[in-house]
Amino acid sequence: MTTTAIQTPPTAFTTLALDNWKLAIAGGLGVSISACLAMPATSSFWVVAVMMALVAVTFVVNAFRRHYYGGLLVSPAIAVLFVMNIFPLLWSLGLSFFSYQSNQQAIRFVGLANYSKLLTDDLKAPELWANLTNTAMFTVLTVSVQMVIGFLLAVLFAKQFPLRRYLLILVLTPMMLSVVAVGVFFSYYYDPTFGVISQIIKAWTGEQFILFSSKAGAVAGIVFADAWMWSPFVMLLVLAGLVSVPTYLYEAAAIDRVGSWRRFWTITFPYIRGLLMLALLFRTIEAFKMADLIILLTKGGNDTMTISYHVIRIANEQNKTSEGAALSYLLLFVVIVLTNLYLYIANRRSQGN
Amino acid sequence: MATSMTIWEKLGFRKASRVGEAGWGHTLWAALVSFIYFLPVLIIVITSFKVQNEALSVPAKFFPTSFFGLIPEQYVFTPTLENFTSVFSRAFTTGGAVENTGFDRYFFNSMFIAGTSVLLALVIGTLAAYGFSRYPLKGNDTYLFIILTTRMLPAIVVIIPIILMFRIVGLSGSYPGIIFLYTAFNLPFTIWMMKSFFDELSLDVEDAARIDGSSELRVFFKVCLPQVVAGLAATFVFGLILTWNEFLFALLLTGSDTRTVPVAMNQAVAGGGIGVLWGLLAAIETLFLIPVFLVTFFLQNHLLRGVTFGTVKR
Amino acid sequence: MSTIEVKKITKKFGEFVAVRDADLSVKAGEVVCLLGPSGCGKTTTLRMIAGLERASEGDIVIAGKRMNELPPEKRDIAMVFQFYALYPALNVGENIAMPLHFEKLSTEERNKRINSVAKILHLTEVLDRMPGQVSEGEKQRIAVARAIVRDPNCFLFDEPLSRLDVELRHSMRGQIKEVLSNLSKATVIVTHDQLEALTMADRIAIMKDGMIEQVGTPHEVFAKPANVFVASFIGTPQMNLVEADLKSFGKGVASIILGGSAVEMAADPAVSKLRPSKVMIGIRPRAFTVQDKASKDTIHAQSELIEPMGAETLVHARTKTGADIRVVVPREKRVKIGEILHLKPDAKQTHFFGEDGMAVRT
Amino acid sequence: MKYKTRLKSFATALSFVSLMTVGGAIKASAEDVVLHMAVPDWPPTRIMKDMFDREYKPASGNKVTLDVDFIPWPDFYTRVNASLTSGEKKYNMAVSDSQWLGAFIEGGYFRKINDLIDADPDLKKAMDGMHPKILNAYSTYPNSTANYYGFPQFPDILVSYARKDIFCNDEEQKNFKAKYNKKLPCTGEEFDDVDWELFGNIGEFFMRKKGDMLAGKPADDDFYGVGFQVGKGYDFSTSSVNSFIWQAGGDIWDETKAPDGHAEGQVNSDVAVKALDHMLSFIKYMPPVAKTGTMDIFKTDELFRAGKIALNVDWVGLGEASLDPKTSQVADKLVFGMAPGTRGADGKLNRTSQIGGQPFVLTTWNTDIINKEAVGFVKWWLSKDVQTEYASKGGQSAIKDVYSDPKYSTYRPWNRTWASSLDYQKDMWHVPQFYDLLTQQQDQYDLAITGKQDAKTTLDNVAKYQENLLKEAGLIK
Repeated sequence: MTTTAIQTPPTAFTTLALDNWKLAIAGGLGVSISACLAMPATSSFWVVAVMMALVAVTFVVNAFRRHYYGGLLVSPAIAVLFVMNIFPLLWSLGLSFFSYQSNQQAIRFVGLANYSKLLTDDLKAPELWANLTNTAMFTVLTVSVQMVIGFLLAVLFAKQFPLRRYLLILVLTPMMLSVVAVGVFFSYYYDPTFGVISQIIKAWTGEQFILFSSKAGAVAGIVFADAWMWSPFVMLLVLAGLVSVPTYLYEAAAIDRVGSWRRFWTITFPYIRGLLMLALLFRTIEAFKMADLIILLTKGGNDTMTISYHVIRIANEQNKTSEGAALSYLLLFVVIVLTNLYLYIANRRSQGN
Repeated sequence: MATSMTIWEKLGFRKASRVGEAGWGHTLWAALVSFIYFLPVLIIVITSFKVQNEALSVPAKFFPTSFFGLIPEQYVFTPTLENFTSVFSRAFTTGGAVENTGFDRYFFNSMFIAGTSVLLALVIGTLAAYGFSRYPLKGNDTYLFIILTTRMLPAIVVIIPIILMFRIVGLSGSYPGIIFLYTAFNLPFTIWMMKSFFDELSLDVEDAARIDGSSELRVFFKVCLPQVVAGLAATFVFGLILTWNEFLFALLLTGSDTRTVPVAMNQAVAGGGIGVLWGLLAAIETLFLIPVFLVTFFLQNHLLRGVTFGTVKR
Repeated sequence: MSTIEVKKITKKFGEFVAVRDADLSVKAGEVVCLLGPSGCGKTTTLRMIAGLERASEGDIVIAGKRMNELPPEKRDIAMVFQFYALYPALNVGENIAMPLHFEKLSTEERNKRINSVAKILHLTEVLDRMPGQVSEGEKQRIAVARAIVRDPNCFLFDEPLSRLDVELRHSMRGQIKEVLSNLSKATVIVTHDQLEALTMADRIAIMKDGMIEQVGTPHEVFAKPANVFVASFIGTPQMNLVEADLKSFGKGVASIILGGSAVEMAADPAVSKLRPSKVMIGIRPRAFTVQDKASKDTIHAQSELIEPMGAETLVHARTKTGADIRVVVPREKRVKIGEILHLKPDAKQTHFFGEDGMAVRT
Repeated sequence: MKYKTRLKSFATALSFVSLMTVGGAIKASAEDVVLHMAVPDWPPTRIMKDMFDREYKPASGNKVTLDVDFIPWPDFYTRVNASLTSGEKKYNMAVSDSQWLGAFIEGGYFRKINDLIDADPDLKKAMDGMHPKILNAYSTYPNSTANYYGFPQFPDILVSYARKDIFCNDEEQKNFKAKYNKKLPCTGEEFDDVDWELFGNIGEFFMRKKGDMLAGKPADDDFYGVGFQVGKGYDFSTSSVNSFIWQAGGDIWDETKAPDGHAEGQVNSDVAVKALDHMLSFIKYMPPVAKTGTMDIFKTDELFRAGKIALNVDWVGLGEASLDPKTSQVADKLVFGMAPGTRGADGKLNRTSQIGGQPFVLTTWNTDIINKEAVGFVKWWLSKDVQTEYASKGGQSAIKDVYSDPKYSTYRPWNRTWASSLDYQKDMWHVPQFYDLLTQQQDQYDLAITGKQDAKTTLDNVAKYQENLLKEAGLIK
């Protein structure tokens, strides 16, 4: 694919032209900084916004004049993402270097103190590590359960059979539910007195069954609910892989009398490997953020506190905005490292084959 | 000589007629598994027809009728539609007047906000994905990775800056605000998904169209887009499912007029001086499930094809 | 003993009948081609023999055993698929090895078998490559290698050469025939290419609309087509099939009116049963001799189009009634457009078909 | 040319900005005043809104509308907190849990109302007519000083909910007497006199398995003796633990003694440890969900309404549902008493108890006209007639004139206990760090309640954390 860029001579830095983005950046930056220093926050915000708009306009005009279609196509998305995601992210990154509580007016620059406190404070660091361990445990458990259940469901639905369409939508339903409803109703299913599960077990064994009386039980309950909700997502991806395997390969395998185990590894698996990895990536990212189900089911009781719930507590309930921001960036760092590791492994694997 | 068919085979309980195809026997298995998997949802739906007192009965009541005495009385409840009418209008205090609960509005809000933002993300994201796929920038992968990264942070981190920003711009509690936010929320997934679809398309067709004198716009709309319809549908469904139930942003950034159902749903979790209003909560969830359920059902074929197309052949 | 017997099998897909009452038997060491236009049910028949489809009615007997209900795994057959169906994640050697795992051979034994077929099919060089990295012809040979690496009850080929170019196809035809002749197994080859069928098969079964129209040796189906369809399907250029009025028949000679010309020609005594009636006369384009002047056994036609075919020339001529007749004449014979031709058909290569389309022959 | 284009775009952007600013600055006209109020969505606020719409006639002659944002309880704090701290300035009034006062006053969001009270004799009279314990808990910051901030919206106390049909059963009465040599309470007055010892006896006595005889009939399901809040969420277990500690003579960290009062030594004193142990000893008589740390005020209420508990201690604010046969299976079998207390050497009961309910406050960004109308609304709200009507519809009042009227106790069965209970109400901290203190304490109590940690360790951990935190905040020297 070649870009049909038209060779227009670059605009000189000092020219006042609508496509001179370099000047726009320089000017915009200068104006913004002076505005931030001189004006109150509400007004300077607008000045910064106008300057950013100006820079965006020069970029677009520049791209348009020189036929950089790529830039033109990507720019709306970048703009939306920048305003709604990246800008707030940078804002909270900035906040993480200050001592700031959102319910107090005082703000003070403290550098890396928030980070070092989180990592070394003898009250906070152990809590952080405990929460990280729990998060890792939940992530590993729920993602592997989701992969297994999602995979098995996909295998069940990979064949063509009567009523498949109608049964498949039943299995897809859980991920369409609201987390609130799922959390509340699962707490009902797990309830030792009213809950269906406890009632059945009690009728069976005669023993009172209290799922959330131990950490193992609480973790199992949370993982079960989460995996129940999101296995259909994995299933959908795996199923897509399974149905993409050409039928003739299975036919050839049948003719060649290939055993089912070998058939899976040599024919089916290569087709779903990419999708499994994709499902793994998406679900791991989501599992790392798991908080709402835990809030609804155990409130972090029985040592089920996760890092994400911890952030919510700090940043939202306790209004320690800076500390929350610092913690989130530590979390983001972990996730990015894991993701890169994942991408590295995935790439190496695909190159290996 | 005709092969003799057993009565079972005639009923459809036969062996697969070809490899990869299964008969009613398999359906039976799948039905069993699907039923078990669907059971928690089914209980929610059943609960939506129960009055508060029966919702938590021990033993649990599962059946709306006794099926002519087949089911013991203790497992049978008296179905009522009261919860469904209560979703839209009910008395908030004992003996108080029946008032509109605003849920008609909340349902509209949910559909409007989710629908608009997913479509918007689809438009912007598809353009961007096409750009990333056809006119790779310097450091393309880095951009894509940064875009993905925006989905990794807990939402709570960006919420305070966003609230501040919305306050200054005056978007707080308005439709455009939450719609733009959801658009941004859906963009990373949309871009990643759509890019992989565009990557799959054969460039020959596009080049042929260019040689025939089609403009870049025409190539995009007439050649590329029709080939990724399944992908658009799949992305739409995924985006819709994720946006439909979003809670935190909706809680903090919608006003009383723009509130969505997931937020308003908590009315039934601890409302009216009572804990969970089981029947009401179930009724809200049941009603709330219907639109996204139908959309998914009707786009189901696209969903599978879309996902396959976009990601497998890579 | 390697034989295949197909007894009155029928395949229905819902209301649609893909194969109807097909009968076929293949002896050990015999190669039978299922030939027919696309959609005629030949592949379905083959898949039923393989067990990939279940026959709706009828029996399939392989190696003397009725196998209707058995899945492909239990039938012990080898098959070469139209698109080769090579396992994309395995290299060539592993692909060829796949059928051997069932036999639980030792590694050396397995390698020995693979190497020997690889040698036969000239694949030794590419054993370590992935299927995506080999040529189309090699893919085809790999598919064949995978089939012959074991010792099955029978061989099934589904359009084995359809994806190859003309030259490769020609050389592969020979190779496959040679390989098959050494194996002495019952073999069924599905093809839509009559040349392939004529060269490779011991017998040919010609199918149309789910029915087997004729089974016979290549010579039989060419020289004695059972009906109008077989007659028109086999042979290039296509046989001329012209409607005619049978006036009378006596002493082995039929008088007919063909394309406006009254013609008398020797005919099979069975023709006597027909008269007088409308008949279809089938004459191969090469069975004409061009006479200088009209006589009672020539057809009057005017040449319209001339296609040189190298050694011969194909002439399209039109009779008085407008029927198109293809005539192949030697290269030396110069024919001009618009020239009136007096065509004398060779009675031995002239076929009479009744109104039901069946050949009239004793 | 290009310069002009650029100028033009700049001007367009500027005009857009000014347009937005003007749009945001449109104010309510003098005649039309809208009071924006954030409230939790439940009957006490719904009744208030309903009464306002039907009855309120502003003395000023302005047209006053009360725009109430009913926010579901589970998200109420999150929503209000986000709105206030982001500077959204959306609400003119807000219902606030009493313990939030400090956090939002220090943040500069809640308005001090001393000037308004001083300027308005009617308002002053209304404030003076309030029960001092309520006023202290709902309005003062720093606690117990003469700095006022809030007005009661719905004051709430703990009462005992009991099953008359079971307690008054002759068989059960006889058996209980035989076992403990005590009278099993049956009437409301008898329940008023229940101390924790008797409470424990009741708990033990009414633990029944499915099929055991209960009040002359075989129980259709397992049945449990007692219930009160011991959940991990929000302030549930803290509310219970606080009452036990206070009644035992101990105390939580006392903000009124800052900066000299310490957490170490106070929070984990032997008295406090014993009090916590005492509370924990009742868990075995509760439904099994108590052992999971999720038995909050709603769960114990739900279990009681489903007829699984003999005696439950819960907020008055949740009472309506248990009286309504639609939501309660025990609606016609109820008797209410004061929450249990600890019997002192003199035989009298110490009932010091965690106060519930919420005040509402004014915000700092209100204009004068808004403030004026808000005060008008408050005066109307705190007037005797309105409070009486409110109480008759299921609300509660902290105004002496209202609750001392003999008719008051006829409005709801638990109102009989109201006036005498008010004297014992006490509140937890109001300091800005309350949420920090609370979450850590709830975590620790949860460990004790679910049996993973003993009382001593629990309170030691709490004390250490609080000492550290409060020192950092400068509240402890």
